Order: sequence, then structure tokens, then C-alpha cells
Amino acid sequence: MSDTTLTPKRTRTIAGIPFLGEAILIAVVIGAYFLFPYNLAFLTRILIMVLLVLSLDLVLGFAGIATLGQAAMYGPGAYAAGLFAVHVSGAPLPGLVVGAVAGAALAFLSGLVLMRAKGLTLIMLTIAVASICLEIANKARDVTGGADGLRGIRMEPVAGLFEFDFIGKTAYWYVFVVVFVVFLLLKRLANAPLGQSLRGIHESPERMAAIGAPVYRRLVLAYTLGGGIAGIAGALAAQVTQLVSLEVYSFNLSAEALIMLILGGTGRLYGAIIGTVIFMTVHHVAAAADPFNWLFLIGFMVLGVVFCLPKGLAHLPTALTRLVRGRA
Amino acid sequence: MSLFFNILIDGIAYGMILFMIAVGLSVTMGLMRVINLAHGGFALVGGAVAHWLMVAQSMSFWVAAPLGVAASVALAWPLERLIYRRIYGFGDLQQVLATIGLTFLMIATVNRLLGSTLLALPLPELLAQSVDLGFRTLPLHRLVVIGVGLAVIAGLWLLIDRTRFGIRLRAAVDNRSAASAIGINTGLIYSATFCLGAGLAALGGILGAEMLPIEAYYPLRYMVLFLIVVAVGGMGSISGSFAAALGLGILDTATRYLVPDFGTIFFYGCIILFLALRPNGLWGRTA
Amino acid sequence: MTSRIFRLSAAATLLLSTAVAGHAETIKVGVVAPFSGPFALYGKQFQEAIEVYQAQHGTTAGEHEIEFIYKDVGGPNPDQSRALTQELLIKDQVDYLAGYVFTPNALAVAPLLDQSETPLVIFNAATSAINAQSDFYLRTSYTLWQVSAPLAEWAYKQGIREVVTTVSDYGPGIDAENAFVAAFEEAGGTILDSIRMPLSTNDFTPFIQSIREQSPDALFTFLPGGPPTFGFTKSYNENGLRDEGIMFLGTAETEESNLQAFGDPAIGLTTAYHYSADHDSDLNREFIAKNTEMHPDSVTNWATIGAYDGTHVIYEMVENAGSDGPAAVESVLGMEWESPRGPLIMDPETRTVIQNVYIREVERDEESGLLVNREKGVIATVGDLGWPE
Amino acid sequence: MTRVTGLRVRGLNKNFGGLTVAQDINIDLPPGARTALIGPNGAGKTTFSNLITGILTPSAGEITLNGQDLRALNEAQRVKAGVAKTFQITTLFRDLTVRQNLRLAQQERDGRAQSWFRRADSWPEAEDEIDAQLAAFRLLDLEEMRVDDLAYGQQRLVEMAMTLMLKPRVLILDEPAAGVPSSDSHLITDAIERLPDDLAVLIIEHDMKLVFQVASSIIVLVNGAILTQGSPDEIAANQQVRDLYLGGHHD
Repeated sequence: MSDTTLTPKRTRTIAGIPFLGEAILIAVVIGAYFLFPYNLAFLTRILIMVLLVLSLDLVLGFAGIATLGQAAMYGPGAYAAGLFAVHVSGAPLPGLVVGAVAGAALAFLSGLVLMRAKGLTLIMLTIAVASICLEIANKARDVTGGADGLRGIRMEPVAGLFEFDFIGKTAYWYVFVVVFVVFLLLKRLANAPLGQSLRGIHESPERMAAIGAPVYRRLVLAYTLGGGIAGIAGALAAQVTQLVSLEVYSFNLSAEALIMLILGGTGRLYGAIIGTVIFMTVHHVAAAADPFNWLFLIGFMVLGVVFCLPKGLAHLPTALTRLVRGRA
Repeated sequence: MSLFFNILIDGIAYGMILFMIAVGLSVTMGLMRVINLAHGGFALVGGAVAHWLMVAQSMSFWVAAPLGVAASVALAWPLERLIYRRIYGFGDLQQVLATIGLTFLMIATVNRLLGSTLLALPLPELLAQSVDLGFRTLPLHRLVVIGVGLAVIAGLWLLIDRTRFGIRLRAAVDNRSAASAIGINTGLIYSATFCLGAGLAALGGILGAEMLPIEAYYPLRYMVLFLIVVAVGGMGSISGSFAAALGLGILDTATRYLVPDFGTIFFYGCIILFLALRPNGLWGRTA
Repeated sequence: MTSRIFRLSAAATLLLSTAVAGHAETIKVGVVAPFSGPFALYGKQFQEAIEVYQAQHGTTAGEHEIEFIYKDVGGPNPDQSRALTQELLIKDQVDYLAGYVFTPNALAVAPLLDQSETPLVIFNAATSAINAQSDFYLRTSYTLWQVSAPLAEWAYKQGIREVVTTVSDYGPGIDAENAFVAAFEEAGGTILDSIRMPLSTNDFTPFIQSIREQSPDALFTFLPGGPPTFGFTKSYNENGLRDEGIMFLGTAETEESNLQAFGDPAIGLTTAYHYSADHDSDLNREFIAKNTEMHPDSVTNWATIGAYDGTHVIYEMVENAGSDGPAAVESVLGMEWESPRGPLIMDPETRTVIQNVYIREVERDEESGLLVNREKGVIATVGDLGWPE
Repeated sequence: MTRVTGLRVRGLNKNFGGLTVAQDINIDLPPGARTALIGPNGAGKTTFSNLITGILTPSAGEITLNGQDLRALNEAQRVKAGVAKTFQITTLFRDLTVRQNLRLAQQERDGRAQSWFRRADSWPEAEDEIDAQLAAFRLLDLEEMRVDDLAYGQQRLVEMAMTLMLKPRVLILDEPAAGVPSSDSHLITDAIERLPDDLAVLIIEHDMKLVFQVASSIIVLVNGAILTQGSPDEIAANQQVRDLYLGGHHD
């Protein structure tokens, strides 16, 4: 949880070096670009998923809102950006804004009802909302293309300068820049009063109310922000794939995002990134090696992490340090 | 009028299956406070074993079905002792992750051994017959499902209300530390309850296979459905699960009869409305 | 060896194309299909069919060695489909693509095909509109119109006048409904009601009861495979529709991989489809024998034959044009050949095979004791009737 | 007409179904008041506290603070209006440090809790204020400790310090000494004695020693109604109270 713990009067750093985390992140992304030049499409998918999991981290990890329906916000982002590209303009950046607004709008409206509930009830409500969205998209076949998918998305160059290319270089860098900007903003938010107060609500809603915080309104705010970010993730997916299918609302997507987040560690932005990268990479490699049995591997991996590193993979360095110190 | 009876009888039969599978989930969630996403896996294991016994070993339904239930219980016991014991102490999210991991392993195992196609449980001649109700015919097995469902709720009521086990179980649900403080062996209660839940899930899985056919991905396919029953019924409440399962069965059936085109939207809309108004379910304990 | 990467970037920057045809080279074929998850059977069937074809015809076409690379897409997931296809084209430098079970997965790669000029042979996805999105799509499965419309015409000829259609409420179901309704009304029949059943339906009795109350001559249905089909056919039987003379008309519902699970209640179900494993020809018996010999657990079905014939088309293209995509597609348009399912023509216009549609009825085979789709009639050489004009 | 200052409660009633838990309660808490609310278990002390803070809605009666009607306000709005409380069982942000706990209250008070870009600790005056408050409660050495790692008595102090960050006009202390080992109870009494002079304090307490030490007036609540009220001496002398409630303590 220490990412969101403020150490006062000094910028929090890894190993005392300012911005080391960000530097490693950029180095990894550049390294991956040169090491796996033929896998850019897959790497781009990981980045988009990272964004969705980050949005889930804001909602679940920071504010403690239990949800299995994050796809309910990812979907409107994807459809809104897709429809915007088909009917209005193929410019990517305005499309992102449209996606963010759509995701945030759905989160706000559903949040007005959802944020009054908690626990299992809340989880079931989030699933129900996503299910209804899925059915509406399926029903509105004339608009969304239904199960066949929304097609006809043609993208213009990013900011009028960078054409989407066949190999996916532009898509990779475009998605990375968007994800990185959102990541930096979330990092600011985590250490800002709002992030701290969300964490307070997560730890003790009673105490937050007793110090005068409008808990319900702030939960709706957090959910809406998370929805906006999930909407951006959906919009990116729509722009990169140039097709939107009903799967953007699927329970699977919500559930996998949740697994990735818990795997990496909730409440820590790096946890969301690590969990997503590891889960998707293991999935990719295992599915390529033995698709029929890869579920065994994922099952054991998940159990291994939960029993050995209950706070998530991002906790591994701390756990190792403790182990070494314990031995010494 | 016949429409009304149609909805009622189809809805009750459907609801009974939901009840049998979900009641164990509700009780374990209420008692052990564990979010057990692997619950449907016990229905799968029971159904898969029964399928294998019938198809590969040519056993009759009447032998294979109880053995399937027994297999599920036999798996539940060591799982509870070795794995779930440790999961109880986890936070909610870790519980979700751990039990989903178990679900994956159960699916992968069945997939590995029996493949991913439907695992049929051919009904014996006796149950495959149709019964004439006057206004329509009904397959006998649905009446049997309704009968078994009633027997299960009656049996559970006797067990909970009239036996020492039941008294201890209720004490443990109400206050687990107090229960162990007065010398109740809560560990044993947990194991027994967990196995009972797993056995009921297998029973529901096998009897309900005509409607919710057994296949490797069964636990994931129907997970949300079972959880909805628990949420609507209220965690830990047997009568709540019963009422919720029947209510949802009837609601689902009614939407299919009356508004087939918007059935899903209507169904989930009702769930949202209900849970928004009664966040703790029908007779749920306050969280 | 031609570097496809180089070709691609060359094409993109409008430099000269360096495609070299004629030299012996290894031709790679990327197969995108689900090999994991609930739909894993498709991938398995595809791979088995390809192996059978290679066992029968060798691994070379013309002077080229052919190599298949399999990628697991998991399920309906256009993002993953597109990413995998990109990886196949760029990293593995495949010359042909194949597989594609779900319509969105196939549609998502259309721009890639045009840019890289790579032919893609669809083994399954059955929405007519796919092939209109790129000239590089070829299809050896079928389209929903192709089987649903002939069924409607046949039904009318059998004296069926009133039908209730009841399909799962999603793209393919609605396509099938549209095709059936259009053809049946065209023939002069009456559609009493068109019911769309939510995909999340578990108990189908309510729909079956509604049909029963309208007492049509027949019902037409389309459902996704697996549990929904199982539940629907169970309900059809249990509620006595057969006894009341309401005929069951379907398409893929009685496909072979899940057919035995239905048991006796399936007997008598009527379907129109382009392939039955029970098809009476030496070629088919040989094909199935080889498949069973190589994969004892495998059940031959339409996915197997789609992939088998698709592999044939790829072999022909390789032999004719090597790795030159546009020439390869051109070379097989209008091609005629005899498949285990019957005679096939690659329609030059729709790029979907023109094939026989068979009317079948489920029977229990006396010899093997297994349920089979016995062919009762044939509607010869049907093209893709759903092709957008 | 004189302006009413402080908290004023008139005719407060609360029923749960047929059960009356608060009956015709009238209380005045002017600035500087040090009033203790005592009574046997189940007398309705915590219910009364919840009615004032807005967790429960009264069935009838008036609650005003400096003339402002509180009834229409929810819990958070009442905190803004100047009513704050500590919980019977310490309720804090256990995974956060002492300083962060105080800062959360402060940022709510100052209305910057929704600010999302600037670091929470980048308001220098605000940090100075927290320093001062920590010093006042002798918590400066512990400021970087997680609250969960503190002794219970210290957590009590943190809760009081945090609540005071809200600059309330009325402070309700719900059994401030409950659970604190007697060796540490002087910490609590000291802290209460050092509370600002113009603050109205209502102490709900069982510990009679503490009550007589800090309270200048005492209200005795029985079965949801006020039995009597008066100075500590009057209450100590009241035979009714002695019989009913204090007997055990004075023997």
C-alpha cells in the first residue's frame, strides 16, 4: 500500500532516487520496442489492459469499491469512440475525449445507485449493470453492429502527424503516451488530498463521515473518474483494432482485470502494471505452448501468488528483503 | 390462466435447481465469510463423475448419481481441510483470487480428462416420461426436481432446527468466537457444512443437468447466476436462498413468457431495483 | 526467401515490390482459432483436419513446402484476433491466413489483408458480409443464408405453410431468421411469429410453450452450439411438440460433436446443412477413416470439413501462385473440386463455396448404434444467398 | 431577544417501532461547557450522541447550534456546522500515519479534499498547524508511525487530536477512557483538561473518577429520559442517583 502513503516533506522515491519508477517504466517500454519489434500489437494490447486495470485500481484499490463490472465503462468508451470515428471524425484524440466522457457518464449514472451498496450486493449490482449494457449493445444492432461488431472505423493520423502503420509502431507509441499520461495523473492524484481521502474512505467510511466528508458523493466522484479512464482504455482498443465487438462488455473482461489487479497488488499503481504484464505474458506464452492446458498454469500461478504473496506481486521485493533479513 | 400456471410450474422447477446449487454457497458465505467462486465447481465435479460412471462404466443413473454426489463431497473434505482453512483468514479480494484459481484448476482437470463437449447424463426411462397435467404435459423429471427440492429444504430445516449439529451451526453463524468459546468445535462444523454444501451443489448439478447441462466451463458459465441467488436471498439464510431461488426462477420464466425480446434487460433491471432497495437481501444479516 | 517485413514496409512507402514468385520456398500459413476456453474444440478440429489433409496429400504443394502455425485467440475477441494476425504477418511472415471462427474476429483483420495482400481462408465464420470487406477473404464453410433459405423453400414444398421462427437474439441468429423468413414468405408461406430468445436463456420451456400455443406446422430455430442447443432441443421434445406435429427445422443444431449427448430425444430432428459426417460417398468415408485413425477421440463435424477443404484451397493457391497473394486468390476463383461433403465451386463473386445443402434427419445408425444426420434430400449447388448486392 | 449560543436540544424524542429510546430530552451546551452524560447501560447515551451527530434522525424535537437548525443537515454537514465526536471504540485510519490522520480531517475542514493535483502535504501553513496540534497532544515523536502500531491510549489521543482539527464548537467524547489501561488514563484526563476554553464538550462516560475530575455539570440519563442534572456535588448528593446508579461506585 505504500505507493499511496505520503511521506511528508519529501517526494516519495524508489531507493531514494527521484522518478526512478517512471524511468524504469519508460526504459522497459523502449526496451520492449526493440526486443520484440514483431510483437508490437500484443504489447499494445498489454498497454491498453494496463490502463483498464489502472482504472480499476482507482475504483477498487484506492476507494475500496468492490466491482466485477469495470467492463460496463470500458464498453461505452469503445462504442462511443468507434461511432465517433465512423460518423463524425477519424481524429484519434477527440475520439479519446468522447470515449472518456461516455465511460464517465455511465459510471456517474450507475454510480448514483451503486455507491449506496457495498460488499456482495455491490459486486452483483456492478455485474448486473454490465449485463444490461451488453444486452442493449446487442439489441441496438443497427447502431452497434451487434454480435458481428461495429466496423468501418478508419483512423486519421494521430494529431494529424503520425499515420497508423501496418506494424503498429504508431499505435504502440500513441497508446503508451496516453497510458503514461494517465499514469502520471493518477500518481499525482494518489498523493493529493483527493487520493488520500479516497484511501480514508476505503479504510473507514464511518470515520470519514465523522470528519465531515461527503462519503457517498466522493465515491460517486471516484467511480466516475475510474469510468472515464476505463472509457479511454475502451476508446484506445476501438481505435487500434478498428472494430468494436460485444466482448467489450463481457464479464470475462471485468473478471480478468480484477485478477490482474489482485495479482499485482491493489492500491498500488505499479501493482496494476506488474499484475497486468505478468498475467498477459504468462497467458500469451502458455497459450502458445499448450493452449489446451494453459488454464492449469494460470490456476497454479494465481493460487501460488495468493498463498505466498497475499499483497500481490508488487510486494515481492519487500517480501524478499524481509526473508533475507530474517535469515541474516 | 394456463399462462399463469405455465409460468408458475416452469419457474418453480427452474428455481428448485438454483436453490439446491446455491444454498450451500449461501451458508458457507454466511458461516465462513468466504466468497467461494469455486462453488459451481462442486456441481461440475459431481456431474462429471456421474457422467463418466454412466457412459464409460455403463452404470445406471440411480447408482451413478449418488456416487457423483459422494465424489463431490470426497473432494470437498480435503479441500476444506487443506486449502479453505487458510482462505478463511484472507481478505475479500484474496478470497476471490484463491477461489477463482481453484475454479480454473477444476475446469482444467475436467477439460483434460473428459474434453470440452457436453457431458450428458442420460435420464432413466422412468424420469424421461411425460406427465399430463391437463392443460399441458410436463416431463416427470421436473416434478422429481421439485420434489427433491422440497425434500432438501425440509431436510435442512430439520437439520438446522432439530439437531445438535443445527444448534451449533446456528451458534457459529451468529457469533463464531463466542461459539468456540463455549466449546463448540467450529472446525468440525465448518468442514461438515462445507461438505454438505458441496454435496447439495453436486445433487443440484446432476438433477439440473437437463436445464444447465454439465460441461467443463460450467462453474464460470453459471457463477453469476448462483451469486445472484445468494445476494438476493441474503448471505447465510437458507429460507432466504429458497425464496430467492424460487422468486428468480419465476421471474426469469415470466420474462421469457411475457417479454421475450427484452428478457435479459428486464431480469437484470429487477435485480438492480431489488438490491438497491434491499441491499442485504430478503432476510440477510446486516454486513 | 522473401522478407515479408521488407515487402510490407516497401509497399507502405510506395517503393517497388520485391515479391519473388517461382522459387521454391517454405510457405507459412497462420491459423487463428480458439484452442483454449469453451470454444477450444474448433481449434482442435481445425488442426486435426489440416493434419489429415497433410497425411493424405503430403506437406508440399507444387515445389513449396507448407508449414502451419497455430495461434490461440481464446474466443470472440477482435482485439486479440487482430494482434495475433499482425504477429503472424510481421513476426512469422506467413503468406496465408486461415481459421477464424467468429465473425468479429474475421472482420477485425480486413484492413490487414488489404495492406499485406494476404489471402485468408475462413474455416467457419458464417456472416455473409465478411467477404465484402476485403477481396482477400475466401470461405470454405458456409453462410447462414446459404443453409437457412433453402431449408425454407424445401419446407414449403413439403407442405409446410405456417412457421414460427425462434432464434437466439444475436447477429447470427438474426441473420438466420431474416434468411428463413424472406425465403419462406417468398415461397408463399406464413410466418406466425418471430421470437428472439435472449442468449442468457437456460430454460427454454417458455418459448417452446409459446410456439405450441400457436400450433404452427413447423418451427425454425438457430442457436449457438453447446448448452443452449442442448436445452432447446430437450425442451422441444419434453413438451410434446413432435407429438402435436410441429416439425423441428434447424441448421447446425445437430452437429456431430455434441449429438450423442442429446440421446434418443434428438431422433427425428430435421436440419439443412452443408455437411453430414454420414454423407454417403467413398471420399467422405476415406476422410473420416483417416481422421479416426489419426485422432481416435475426434468426432468429424462441419468444422473439420471446413478446415479440410480450406486446406485444399490453400494448397491449390500455393501451387498456382506461391506467395503472391493477389495471384493466388485469382487462381482459385471458379475452381471446382470434389470434397468429402460433395461437389464444390469457389464462387468468383462472393468467394464463398457454392455447395450442396442437404436436408437431414437424426437417426440412430443400426450398425454403430450412434446418432447420425441421415441425408434425406439435397438442394444442389447453392451459393451465398446473403451476399450484399 | 437574546441570541442563543451553543448547542440547544428541546423535546428530543426517538422511537424504534414501539420502543422509545429518547424521551423529551432538553439539554443546553453553551461554549465552554464541560458536561458529562452518565447513566446505566442501555440508558440511551450513544443513541443521544447519534441523534446529535446525525447518524440517527429524531422522531420529534429540536436541535440547534448557535441558532442554526441542525435537523435538516446530514452527518457530514453537521460536522461542517461544528459538531464533532470521537467514537466509543477508537475509529481511525489504521493503515495511515498519525500525521496523515490529522491531515485528512484538516483537509475536509478546509474544503480542499477534492483537490487532486497538488500534493496533500504541500500547504505549508496547514502542515505547521498539524505540527502545532501534534505538539499540543505530545504526539510529535509518533507522527510517522502507523496508527495501528500505537498503544490504545495513544490512539485515543490521536482521535481527539484529529477531531479537534475540525475546529468544532461542540465536541462529543463517547467514553474517551474506555479500553485505556488505568496507567494511561491520565493522558486522557490531561488532554480533556487542555481542550480549548470556548469549546462545548459533552462527555459520555462510565468512569466516575474521570467524570468528577473533568465535568462541571452532569446529566443522568435513564431509560432514554433525563432523570436529573446538576453540578457534580449535587449529583453526588442526589439520593435517587446514588440508589440507581452510583451506589456501587461509592461503596
